[in-house]
Amino acid sequence: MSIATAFEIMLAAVLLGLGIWTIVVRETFSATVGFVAYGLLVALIWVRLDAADVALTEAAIGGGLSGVLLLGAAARLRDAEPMAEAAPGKLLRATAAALSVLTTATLAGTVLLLPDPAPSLAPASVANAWATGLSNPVTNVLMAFRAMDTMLEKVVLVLAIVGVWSLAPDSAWGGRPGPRHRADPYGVLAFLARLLSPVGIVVGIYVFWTGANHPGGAFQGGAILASMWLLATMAGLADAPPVSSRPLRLILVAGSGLFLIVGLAGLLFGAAFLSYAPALAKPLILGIEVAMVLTIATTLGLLLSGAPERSAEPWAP
Amino acid sequence: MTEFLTAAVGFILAMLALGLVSILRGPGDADRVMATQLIGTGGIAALLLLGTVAGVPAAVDVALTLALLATFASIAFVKKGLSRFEADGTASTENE
Amino acid sequence: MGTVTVFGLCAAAVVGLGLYGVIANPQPLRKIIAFNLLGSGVFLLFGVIGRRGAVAGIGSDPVPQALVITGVVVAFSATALAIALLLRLFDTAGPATLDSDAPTRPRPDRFGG
Amino acid sequence: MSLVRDMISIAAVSAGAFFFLAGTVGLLRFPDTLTRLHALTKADNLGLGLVVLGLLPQADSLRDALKLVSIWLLGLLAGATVSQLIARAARQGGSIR
Repeated sequence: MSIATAFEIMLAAVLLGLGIWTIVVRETFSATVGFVAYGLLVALIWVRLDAADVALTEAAIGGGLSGVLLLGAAARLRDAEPMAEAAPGKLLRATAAALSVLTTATLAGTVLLLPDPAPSLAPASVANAWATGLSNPVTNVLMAFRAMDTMLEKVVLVLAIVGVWSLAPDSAWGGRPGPRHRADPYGVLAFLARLLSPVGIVVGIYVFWTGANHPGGAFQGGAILASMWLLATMAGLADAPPVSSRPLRLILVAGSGLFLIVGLAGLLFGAAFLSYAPALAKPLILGIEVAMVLTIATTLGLLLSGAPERSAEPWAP
Repeated sequence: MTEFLTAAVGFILAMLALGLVSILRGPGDADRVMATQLIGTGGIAALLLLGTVAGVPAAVDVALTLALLATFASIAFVKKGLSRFEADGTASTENE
Repeated sequence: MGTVTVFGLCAAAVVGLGLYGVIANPQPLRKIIAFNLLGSGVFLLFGVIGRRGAVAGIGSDPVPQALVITGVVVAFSATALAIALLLRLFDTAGPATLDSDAPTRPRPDRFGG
Repeated sequence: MSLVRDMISIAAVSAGAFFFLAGTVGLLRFPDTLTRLHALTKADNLGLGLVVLGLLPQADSLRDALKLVSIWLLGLLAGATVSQLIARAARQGGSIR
C-alpha cells in the first residue's frame, strides 16, 4: 500500500467519522457543527479528485454559507430542544438501518464494478473548446455545452427566493429580511468586517474572472461576494434592502433574464436555443456571467437573510 | 519530496482528527464551534500541501476561499447563539 | 486500491448514513442536515465517476463536475427554503416538530411593523 | 539549487507539523475553553505559517507566492478576531452550554 493510498484512506475515515457524528450525536447543535466541519473538509477530497472547480464551490457554499445558515437556525431553534420528540421506535430504526446498509452495499458494488475503460466526455469537451474561446473545460460545459442546466438553475434560485419571501407575515411584507444586526462600531466584529470585506471582494472578483481559463467562475465568486455582504450586515455596517425595492428585484432576475434573451436570440438568428455564434461566443458568455455573478451574490445573500421581518423604513446606522 | 509532503499531510490530518475529537466532545458549544477554526488552520495547511503533492495549482485558490470563509460559522454562532447576552454589543435585535 | 475505490466506497457509506439520518432522526433540522449529507455523498459519487473519465491534460471529466456545481447551488437553495419554512413554523406554532399530533401553542405574531 | 530549496521546504514543513502537534496536545490536555482556544489559535497559526514558508520555495510564480502569504495573513486575522469573539461569548454565557 503506497503512502498516497494510506493518506486517502485516512482522509475518507476522518470524513466518515464526521458524518457519523453528525447523524448519531444527541444534541442538534453538535450535529450542526459536525456537518459544518464536514462541509469544510470535503473540499480536500475534491482537490484529491482533481476537481478544483467543485472544491471551490464546496468551500464557498458547502463550508461558508451553509455553515452560517445551519448554525444560525440551530441557535434560533435551541429553545425547542427540551421539547424534542420521542425517538422513533426500534422497528423504524432497524428498518432504516437495513435500508441504508442495502443502499450503501449496492452503491459500493456499483463503484467496484464500474465499466472499464470509463466513459468520458472530456475528449469531446476539449475538441470543441475552440467554439467558445475559453480554456476552462468546466466553464465551457456550464456556459455553453450544457447552458440549459445553468439557466434553469438560475430560475431555481429565483423560485427559492420567492418561496422564502412568501413566508413573510402580512405585516412585514415588502420590508427588510432578517433581524437587524447591531454591533459596537469600534468592536472586534466591525474591525474584522472592515478589514476582511474589501479583501474578500477582491478575491471574489478574482475567482470569478479567472474562471474563464482556470478553476473558478460565477458561482464560486458570487458565493464569496455574498459572504462578504453578509459579514458587513452581521457587523451592523450595512442592512439588507427592503424586498419591495425595484432595483433589487431587477438584479435578482438579471442572470436568468439575460440568459433567456441570449438563448432566444440564438433561436432567432442562429442554429438553436442558446447557440452562440463562435465569433460572439466569448463576449456573450462574459456578459451572461457578469449578470449571473450579480444575481448569484444577491440571491445567496438574501436567501441567508431569510423572510422579511421588519418594515421598510429607512435605515440609520 | 512528494513522499515527504504526503507524509506531512497525513500527519497534519491526524492532528486535525485528534483535535476534532477533543473539540467536538465539548463540554460547551463554544468549544465545539472552535472546530471550524481548527479546520481554518489545520485544514488549510493540509489543503496547501495536498495541492502541491497532487499537482493541483488551484488548491491555493480553494485554500484562499476557505481562509476567508472558515470564520463565518463562528461569527454566526457568536451573533445568533448569544444574542440574549448582548456579548460585546454584538447582539441582533429581533424586533424594532 | 486507488483513489477511485477509496473515495467511491466513502461516498457510498456517506449516502447510507444520510439516508439513515433522514428516516431515523426526529428533529426537522436534523433531517435537513442528513439530507444534505446524503446529497454530498451523491456528489462525491459523481466526482469519482468524473475522476475515472480523466484524459491527458484534464484531471477529471468536466461534465460530471459541472453537474455537481449546479447540484450544489440547487441543494443550497432548497436547504435555505427548508430552513426558512422551519423557522416560520417555529415562530407561529412554537417548538418545531413534524409530529402532527403534537400540541401547538399559538404565539402572538411577534413581527410588528 | 533544487536541493537547497527542498531542504528549506522539509525543514519548515517539519517545524510546522511540530506546532500542529503542540496545538493538538494543548487541545487534548488543557482544562477549559479559554486555554484550549489559546492553544488552537496560537500554535496552529504558527504551524500554518511555517507550512506556508515551506511551500514558498515550491511555488511556480510570484503570484502564487503572494497568494500563499495572503492565506497566512487571512488566517492570522481570522484567528485573532474570532478567538476574541468566541472567548467573549464563552465568558458572558457563563458556563456556556
